[in-house]
Parts: sequence; C-alpha cells; structure tokens
Amino acid sequence: MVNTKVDLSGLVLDNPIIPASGTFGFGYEFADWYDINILGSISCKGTTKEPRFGNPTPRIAECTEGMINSVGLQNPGVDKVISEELPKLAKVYNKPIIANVSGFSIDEYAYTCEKMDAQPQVGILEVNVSCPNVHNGGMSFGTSPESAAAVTKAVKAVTKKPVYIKLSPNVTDIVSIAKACEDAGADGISLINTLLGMRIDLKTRKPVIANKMGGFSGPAIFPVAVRMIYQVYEAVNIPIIGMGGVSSARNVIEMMLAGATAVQVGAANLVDPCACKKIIQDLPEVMKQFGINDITEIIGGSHNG
Amino acid sequence: MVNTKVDLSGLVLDNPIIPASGTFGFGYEFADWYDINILGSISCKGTTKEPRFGNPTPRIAECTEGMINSVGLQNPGVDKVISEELPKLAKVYNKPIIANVSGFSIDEYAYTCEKMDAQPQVGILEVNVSCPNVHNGGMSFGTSPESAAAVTKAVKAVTKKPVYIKLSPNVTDIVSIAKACEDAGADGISLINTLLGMRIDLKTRKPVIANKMGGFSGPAIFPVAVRMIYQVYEAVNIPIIGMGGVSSARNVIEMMLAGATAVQVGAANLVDPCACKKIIQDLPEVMKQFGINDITEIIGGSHNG
Amino acid sequence: MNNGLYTVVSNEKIAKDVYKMILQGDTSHIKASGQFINITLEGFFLRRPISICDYDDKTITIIYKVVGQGTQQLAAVTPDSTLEALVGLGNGYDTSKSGERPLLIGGGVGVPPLYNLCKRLISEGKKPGVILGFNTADEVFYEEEFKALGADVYVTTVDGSHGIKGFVTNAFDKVDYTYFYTCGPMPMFRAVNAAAKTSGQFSFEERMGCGFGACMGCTHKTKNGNKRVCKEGPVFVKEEIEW
Amino acid sequence: MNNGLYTVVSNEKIAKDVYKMILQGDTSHIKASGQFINITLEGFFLRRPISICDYDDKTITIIYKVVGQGTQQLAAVTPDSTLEALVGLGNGYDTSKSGERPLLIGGGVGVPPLYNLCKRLISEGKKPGVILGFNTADEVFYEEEFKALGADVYVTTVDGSHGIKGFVTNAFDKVDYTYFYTCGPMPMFRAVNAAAKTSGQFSFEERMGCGFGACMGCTHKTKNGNKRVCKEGPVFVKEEIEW
Ligand SMILES: Cc1cc2nc3c(=O)[nH]c(=O)nc-3n(C[C@H](O)[C@H](O)[C@H](O)COP(=O)(O)OP(=O)(O)OC[C@H]3O[C@@H](n4cnc5c(N)ncnc54)[C@H](O)[C@@H]3O)c2cc1C
Ligand SMILES: Cc1cc2nc3c(=O)[nH]c(=O)nc-3n(C[C@H](O)[C@H](O)[C@H](O)COP(=O)(O)OP(=O)(O)OC[C@H]3O[C@@H](n4cnc5c(N)ncnc54)[C@H](O)[C@@H]3O)c2cc1C
Ligand SMILES: Cc1cc2nc3c(=O)[nH]c(=O)nc-3n(C[C@H](O)[C@H](O)[C@H](O)COP(=O)(O)O)c2cc1C
Ligand SMILES: Cc1cc2nc3c(=O)[nH]c(=O)nc-3n(C[C@H](O)[C@H](O)[C@H](O)COP(=O)(O)O)c2cc1C
Ligand code: FES
Ligand code: FES
Repeated sequence: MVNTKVDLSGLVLDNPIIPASGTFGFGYEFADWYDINILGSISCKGTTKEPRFGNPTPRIAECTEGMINSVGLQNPGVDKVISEELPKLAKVYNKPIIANVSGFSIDEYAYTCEKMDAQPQVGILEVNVSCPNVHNGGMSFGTSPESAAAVTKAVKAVTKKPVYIKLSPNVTDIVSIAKACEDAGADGISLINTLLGMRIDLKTRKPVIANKMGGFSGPAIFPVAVRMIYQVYEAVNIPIIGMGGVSSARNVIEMMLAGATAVQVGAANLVDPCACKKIIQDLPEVMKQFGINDITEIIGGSHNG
Repeated sequence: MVNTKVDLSGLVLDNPIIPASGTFGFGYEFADWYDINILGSISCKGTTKEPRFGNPTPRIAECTEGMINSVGLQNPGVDKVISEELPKLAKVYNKPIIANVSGFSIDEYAYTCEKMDAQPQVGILEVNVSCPNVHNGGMSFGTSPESAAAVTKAVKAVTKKPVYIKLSPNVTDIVSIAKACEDAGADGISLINTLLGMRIDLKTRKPVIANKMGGFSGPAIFPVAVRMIYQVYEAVNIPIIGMGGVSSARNVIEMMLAGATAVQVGAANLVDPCACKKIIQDLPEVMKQFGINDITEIIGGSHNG
Repeated sequence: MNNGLYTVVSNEKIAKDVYKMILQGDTSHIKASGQFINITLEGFFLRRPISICDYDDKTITIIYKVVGQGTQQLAAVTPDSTLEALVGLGNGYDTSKSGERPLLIGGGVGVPPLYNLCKRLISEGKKPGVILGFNTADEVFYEEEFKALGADVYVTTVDGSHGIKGFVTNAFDKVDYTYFYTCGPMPMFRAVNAAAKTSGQFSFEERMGCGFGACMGCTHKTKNGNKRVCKEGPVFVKEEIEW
Repeated sequence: MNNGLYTVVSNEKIAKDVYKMILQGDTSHIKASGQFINITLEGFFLRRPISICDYDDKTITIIYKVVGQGTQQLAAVTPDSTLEALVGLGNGYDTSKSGERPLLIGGGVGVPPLYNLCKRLISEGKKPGVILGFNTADEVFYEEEFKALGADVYVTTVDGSHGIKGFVTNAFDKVDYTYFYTCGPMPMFRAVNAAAKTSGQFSFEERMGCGFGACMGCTHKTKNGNKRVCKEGPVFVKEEIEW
C-alpha cells in the first residue's frame, strides 16, 4: 500500500486531491455523483462579505483544451454561506474544508476571513487576491507584492487557522509576490488562479462572454502552472497548493515534483463530475508505475541537483 | 473574389499570414515543401550580433496542444545571416521579409538592427524584447515600459524601415509596455512571444528541458494572445501583428477581429510544414462563410460598440 | 443524473441544418419533459447541451441544429459510434399546472422538448394545442409527429412559405388555452410573454460550463433570486422571470 | 521528404515492450538507410520520430519501444488505420565509406536502422559483421532477420541470458572490420568510440520539435559547427563528434 497522505500546515489530508474553488460549488451537490468523503479536502466557492450575482451572462467560453469563465464570484455572501451552505456540506462531508475568500478591499477580506475562521468545518483559509482593488484603481491585489502582503497581514491579524494566499498568474514576477506573502505571515501559497483570456465569436464579431475577458483555465494552462510552482518552491519555505490544468494522476505527480504539497482540480470537474474521484482512484497505480511509495517523497522532487 | 491584402506600415502583404520567427528558419528550407511565395511575408529566425549556439539540449518539451522550446536564439550571427542566409532565401522568395532581431544590451539591438535595416530584402524590423538584459540583472527588456522604450528609441535612431516591437506576454500590464513602445516611436507591435512554461519528466523527476523552463506556445495559448491583442488595440494607434497559437484560418479571423492587422503562425509550422499554406488556402472560404469580402474590414472589428 | 455511454442508433437530417439523433442507453435518470443531456464531443473541451425531445426505457431522441463547430461534428457522427453524455439534467416542465388545454409554443430548435411534453400531457388526459414557429418552410420539422400524437397543431413561418404567415403569436387567436409551455429564442419569449393571457413556463438557454450546477456559469436573475439555468432551470415560470 | 498518409498493415510485439509496425504508402522520398519518419499521433502535439528499419517501393517497417505515452498509443494502433507521417527525414548512413568488412553495432532500439543498412551493404557486395546488444534475452529481436541477410551476427546481453555476456564492445574481438556504423544509447556510443579501431558513423537521438530542420530544437555541437540532428544528422561521422 502506497501512502497518499499529505500535510498542509498541520492539516493532514488522506490524499492530495482537492476540488478547486469555483468548480465544485459548496460541494454537497457532487454527493449525487460520488461519495465526496474520498476527497483530500474541498476548496469551496469564493465567498465575499456581501452576496454577489456576479457578471452578466454569457459567462463561459470554450477554448482548445480549456475554458474561460467570468462568473465574477457569484455567491450568497458570507452570512448565508455560514448559515446555509456549510451546514448542507457538513451533512455529506466530514473532513475539514478550505474556505476560499475574496474581497474588494482589505477590510472586506479581513471581515470575511474572520467569520470563516470561526467555523469549525474550516481547516484552511484560502485568500484569493486576484480580485480588483476597488480602492486602488482596480488593479488586482495579487499584482503587486505590497498589496498582496497587505491583504495577508490583515487576514492573519484576525484569524487563527492557516492562511494560504492564492496568487494570480497574470504577473511579471510571481516569486516576489509569493515571498512578500510569506514575509507577511502567510502559512502557504495556492497557485495558480486563471490566466486572463478572451475569445471572439466569428459570427457576431463580439467577445463571446459579456464581460469580454475572463479567467482561462483547463489542461492548456498546465505548463504555466508547473513553471510558477517550481519558481515559487525555490523561493519560499511554506507549502504550496498547486493547481492549473490538472486532469490526471500523472498531472498530480508532475505538480508535486514541481513543489506542490497538494493539488487542486478545477475545470476538469466541470466536464466530468467524477474527475476527482477518477484521479484519486488512479493515483496509487500511477505512483507504483513511477516507483513512488510515499507521495510526500516527491514534493519538490525535481529540484534536487 | 475576396480581398486578403493588408498593409503593415506601408508594406502591403498579399495576405496576412506570416510564419513566426524561430519556427521557419530563414525560410528557404520550406521551399522543399511548397512555393513559399504565397506567404504574406516571413519573419526570419531571431538574429543577434554574435553567432549563438543557444541552450543545451533537450530544448523541446511536449505539452497539451502546445510545446515548450528553449532553443535560446541559435543563429549564425548577423554577418553570416546577411552574407549566407538572406541570399539563400532571396533565391526562393521574392517579397520583403521581416527581420527578427534580438540582443542582450541596447547597443547590440541597435547594432544588429542597423545592419539588417540596410538589407534591401528587409521590409520590417521586428525587435524581440523578450531577451534577458545582461546589464541589468537579467530581467527581460520586455518586462518594463522603460526598458522596452529604451530599446525602441535606440533602434529607431539608427534605422529607416518600420520597427515593430515584439512583446513578451509574461507581464502584469502589457498595455503600458505597448504604449511606451509607441511613444518611443515604434511603428507597430508584434505580440505575443511565448509564455514561460515548464514540464517535468515523471521518470527522471527532472525538468524535461535542460534549461528547466522555456517558451510555451501553440494552440493552448491562443486565448491569452487574443486577450492581449484586444487590450493593446484599445490603447495604441499603430498596427499589431498578432500571434500565439494560430493554427487555422478561423484563428486568423478571430485575431484580426481582436485587433491584429496581420497574423504570424509559429508552432503550427513545426507539426505540419504546410500549415501556412493550408491556412492561406482556407482563408477565402472561411471569409465567405462569415460574410467578409475585404479582410481589412475586420481588423479590430470586435471593438465596435 | 447519469454520466454514461450512449450508442448512436441513427443520426439524420430532418430539415435545413437540423438533425435528429437517436441514442441508446440508460434513460432511468430522466424525470421530466424538458430536461436535457450534455454531450462530450472529441476535440472540444466543454460538453454540448441538447434538450431531450423524446425518450423511452432505452432510447433518447434529440433534435439539434448545426450552428457551430460542435454541432457540425455531431452531425457527422455515424450510427453505432458511442457518445458520452450526462443525462437527466435540469428541472423540466411541471405538467401539474397545465389545466385542461395547455398551449405548447415552440420556436425553431425550441420545438424538440415540447414533443415529449405533448405526449406526457396527452397521457395525463389533457388536450394540448401546439404552435410551431419557423422562419421558412425548409426549416419546418415535427409537424406530422405532433399531429400523430393527436394534438391540434398550427405552424407559422415568418415568410409565409408554410402554414400561417408571421410569428407564433399570430396563431394565438386560433387557440383557447388554460396555460402555456414554451421553448425558443428570446425575442419569441418576449412576444409570447406579452401576448399570453395565462401563466406558463419558459425553457431558457444559456452558455454552460458544466450543465449540472457546479460552476455558476449559467445563472439568471429571477424574482426569486439567482437561479442556475442548468439546475433550477432550464424551465422557469412566467411570474419569476425578470425580463 | 513527404508528408503523407500511411496505412498500418501490421503492428505486433516482437520483444519485451518492442513492436514492429509495417506501413504502406509513398516511400519514394527515402534516400538512405538510417533516415527516419516523424509520426502524428492523435492527442499529441508533437510528432514522434522513429527510424526506418526497412522499406521497399510500397512499405516501411519501423520497430519501436514503448517508453512513454506516445509510443504506448502507437502500440495500440490497429491494422487498416491510417497514420500521418513525414517520411524521408535526415541524412542517413553513407555506405561509400564502409570498406570490405563494415561492422554494424546496434544497442536496443538502435538496432532497427541497421537492418536496411545491412541489406544495402550486402547488395553493394560488402561483408558486414553485426553486433546486437541488449540487456536481457527477452529484449532480443531481429537476430534471425540479420542472419537471414547473410551477415555474421553476434548478440550480447548484459546479464548473459542470451549470446555473449556483456556489452557490444565485448564482441569486438570476434570480428575484423574496416569501418563501423552504430546506433544506440549514449553510454554505448562512448564505449564504441573508445574501443573502435577504425572510423565510423554514429546515429544520434535528440528530442525534436519539427524533425525537418525548422526549429533548431535538436542542434548538437560538432567539430564542423552546429548541426541539426534532424537535418544534417542523425548520422554523424566519428571525427566530427564532440564528446
Ligand atoms: C438547456 C439547453 C438545451 C438546448 N437544447 C437544444 C436543442 O434541443 N437543440 C439544439 O439545436 N440546440 C439546443 N441548445 C443549444 C445548443 O447547446 C447549442 O446550439 C450548441 O451548444 C452549439 O454548439 P456549437 O459548438 O455548434 O456552437 P459554437 O458556437 O461553436 O459553440 C461554442 C460554445 O458556445 C456554446 N453555445 C453556442 N450556442 C449556444 C446556445 N444557443 N446555447 C447555449 N450554449 C451555446 C456551446 O455549447 C459551446 O460551449 C440547447 C442549449 C441549452 C443550454
Ligand atoms: C531520429 C530518431 C530516431 C528514432 N528511432 C527510434 C526507433 O527506431 N525506435 C524507437 O523505439 N525509438 C526511436 N526513437 C526514439 C523515439 O522517438 C522516442 O522513444 C519516442 O518519441 C518517445 O515517445 P513517447 O511519447 O512514448 O515518450 P515520452 O517520453 O512521453 O515523450 C515525450 C516527448 O519526448 C520525446 N522523446 C522521448 N524520448 C525520446 C528520445 N529517446 N529521443 C527523442 N525524443 C524523445 C518525444 O518525441 C516526445 O516529444 C528515435 C528518436 C529519434 C530522434
Ligand atoms: C468556473 C470557475 C470559477 C472559479 N471561481 C473561483 C473562485 O471563486 N475563487 C478562486 O479562488 N478561484 C476560482 N476559480 C479558479 C480555480 O479555482 C483555479 O484556480 C483555476 O481554474 C485553475 O485550475 P484549473 O485549470 O484546474 O481550472 C474558478 C475557476 C473556474 C473555472
Ligand atoms: C522553436 C521556437 C523558436 C522561436 N524563436 C523565436 C525567435 O528567435 N525570435 C522571436 O521573436 N520569437 C521566437 N519564437 C516565438 C514565436 O515567434 C511566436 O511568437 C510564439 O511561438 C507564439 O506563436 P505560436 O503559438 O504560433 O508558436 C520561437 C518559437 C518557437 C516555437
Ligand atoms: S452550467 Fe455550470 S452551473 Fe450551470
Ligand atoms: S527538430 Fe526542429 S530543427 Fe531538428
């Protein structure tokens, strides 16, 4: 029997497979497809202080081996998440979850994280800094080391649980941003969020999605994700949750070799509701094929020498 | 008969299809596959002041719908390019070409561009600012508006022909860099160069390519390219040569709707030596399908309203 | 909901750009008329949602129009090949509200889901009227099939090349109805909403990421809050729709 | 060079993880033994380069080892399916240098290109000696085929489970030779280079982008400057190689 258990800042997962935020709702609906207790953890839909409808539709565009979404953080707001969504999830999922939090000001981040931190179900806070900063010209918090660090500090000040900062890949220098978060007290780094992408409809001659641009994800972005994980692993001493294009157990191993301690699966859940289940089932076999007895051995394994 | 002619700073191309630098050598070897005079133009292999071997092998990695290369600007140096490569191309190609130039200092860019500018075959200079700046910590010239503008100014000062600056997509804000180039006198913008990517071999547990990371291109990156072309088109008043993942006539039309005046085809040439030929052959039919009589009509066509 | 493999029994053109495909496989997850399936096509990342036109205990009939590259590829699928599909998605029409004489109003490729609905209503003892709207005669399909069910069928074409000239609403005065069920394009929905004298149900389309409620890609605002077209929809009742 | 469609005539396992495939199609572009073809596999972006083991006016034989996902998929290809391939790539071996008694040294899946070379040398009236090196007996292939051509054949296995125990160089004292031709892994090349008493030609492998000279992905430094393995190579003469 191979070992697939991994440790994220003290939270031990049965396996490193976690559905990515925004592609698994609040999880409970996937219980119609399979027993979701097999999952390492679940990163829930991005939660904000206020309820949000999100962006106008169409919000989805197809790409070669990927998709663009401009859902725009649709969620019922932190209070309803706590009063309605988390209890529903608790009925079908008995492990600690990852609360994914977004905000449009530092105060909002702190407010929402503090509330989520108090939920016993929550094991880790994952702070998505890809959102535009409404107080500062609309550039995303994740595009500068300073603003990413500021969010990290504010959240750490009001929370007790491990805080992972989820970084945007749409930056010149991901390493400096990751380091700034580490220095500001982050317990881990999640990366990558979606690449900014766009498609145009040849018939209407307009952007396919109403918001014009959106977040591009899926197998197509995997090499960018592996590269960023590799770079960040060399620079920080905190765990990395890797994601971006993962759709197979082989991808999981490759990302862990790059430096990820655990791996999230996003777009793949949307085309196959059982994607995570299949990856978890395949993992031991693929580990054996590559001579891996304990999956923790391979974390960052491509950096030796 | 539909019109496929487009105008790049006074250079009229029979059609907007141009093989991308580094994926077509100096062109003449493709004459074994088809009559390359059908091409709109040819962007030749990146040329530097000195001859370069490039990076160690392996230099190539496979990706889902794409590839990574770390060729590292292998070329015989500007003098041999002028004395040997361009004459060979002249024998099989009778239209103006695009000279793609790289450098590791501003002086090198100016030196090489000045020499290439003097070649009658050269119609446009395409200055690749994705190269690391050896005098300035190794960050690529293309990662800041200031250094991109400095290259542009230096090249413009010593050349007469249109200068297109080819931008790297691995930046937080492509628009500010494109604008800085325009302000510095650039006649056009080429984008995008490759995304920085990486793959790891599961058997050896090492990066597949010797240089670890490399330039990721192919159909997978198309949505990122379309997005950047769209953004830059809104910000500048000079023509854009679009590229990144183009592999069909439909892709050409989509990029032109985003704002490209002409389109380069890169990785697609490597998997099908006749890729450009097929795209050129398909283009009129696809134009008809979408009611396009004159291809110049659709340049930036997705921005109306 | 089921993620299963389905064998293509037949796939044939029935009108201009419109194809009818019969699939064989597990249909036990289909609960209501107006539900849809979401089909995987090789070489495409996202699945393609298509309404269930009809089904029995081992086959599903779909009718689709070739509008883009995915449906073009679907049209080229040959019998005996296999397709992967998520089956039994969405809520479907609620027939309990129909009254005695429900009116079914279909526009173009909005017609298909009404076929199984019509069957179901008749089996429940109702007497449905049916209005099918198309642009021109060459687009018309399923007129005979609906008649064969025993329904009163009116066909409209915009150019008058078949049936009543005009829009579906031009046939409203021909029928007397207690409730309506509709599926079709948005301009038709607006016209139906304006012309209808009763309550009714609309089946919406939206670009979808998943088709089963995971991505929030397809959400519409309604008077009862945000609803996912793929999960709480595609059928919405007249009163909750925000126009 | 030709970019053509080839029909799979047969595809069968001939040793541990090793398959032999016969393709039918245009072979008119093949000019020399040691050239290779570059095969498109569905779902993979880059083609896969494989040496030509043998060919005639309408078929090409290749022999390949399953080492990764691409070759695994190739092994699953069934007869009568079609593969797209670039054919006639690279320079190939120059037989004019061989002298009377050329020695052919193949290691593992370096053996295949030597087969057609052996045929060609014999047809030119030479008397080739052949050393085929493998790890173990279950990996051995083509021993009989080379013998059937009329060559002197020695097989070595690292574990001694078949033929001479040891490396290909352990068989060097069995043969007297005027020149050599080799294909195999780098460690074998180094050993051959150290042990060989004559000049010879080495066929190299390198990860390739295009396989036809466009990308500079496969360049090796040689004493005569930078050379592309896919274009100026894969065969290089002993004297130009930089170790
Ligand atoms: C619940 C539902 C039921 C449907 N039922 C039917 C039906 O019974 N018959 C039928 O012909 N069509 C139906 N459609 C529309 C059908 O899904 C689209 O025509 C089809 O997906 C177009 O795919 P394409 O690749 O040919 O077009 P492309 O335009 O190339 O598709 C690109 C992307 O846009 C999406 N898309 C394009 N048009 C639509 C649309 N109108 N609605 C939603 N997504 C779209 C595609 O799914 C794909 O992701 C239904 C749509 C929905 C949401
Ligand atoms: C000129 C030439 C001739 C060859 N002839 C033969 C032959 O006759 N028989 C045979 O079994 N093999 C031969 N090879 C090696 C063969 O190309 C690889 O084993 C094969 O490409 C592996 O593909 P994969 O998808 O199974 O492996 P993966 O490792 O999954 O391949 C991933 C990528 O690496 C490349 N790659 C992997 N291994 C090699 C390698 N050793 N050399 C070059 N590229 C590699 C692949 O082409 C692909 O791009 C030859 C290679 C070259 C360059
Ligand atoms: C439909 C959709 C919605 C998403 N919503 C969120 C979100 O709310 N919060 C967040 O941090 N990331 C969100 N993401 C990003 C994913 O969590 C993930 O980082 C990204 O999609 C890359 O992984 P993938 O390639 O496996 O999809 C969303 C992605 C998709 C496709
Ligand atoms: C093998 C290879 C070599 C390249 N060499 C160069 C180069 O020398 N100069 C340059 O400006 N771009 C170079 N590029 C980038 C391409 O010109 C192009 O910008 C990029 O590949 C995106 O297009 P694609 O997705 O169609 O390949 C190279 C790309 C590849 C694949
Ligand atoms: S399409 Fe994903 S929630 Fe409706
Ligand atoms: S593989 Fe492209 S030049 Fe050799």
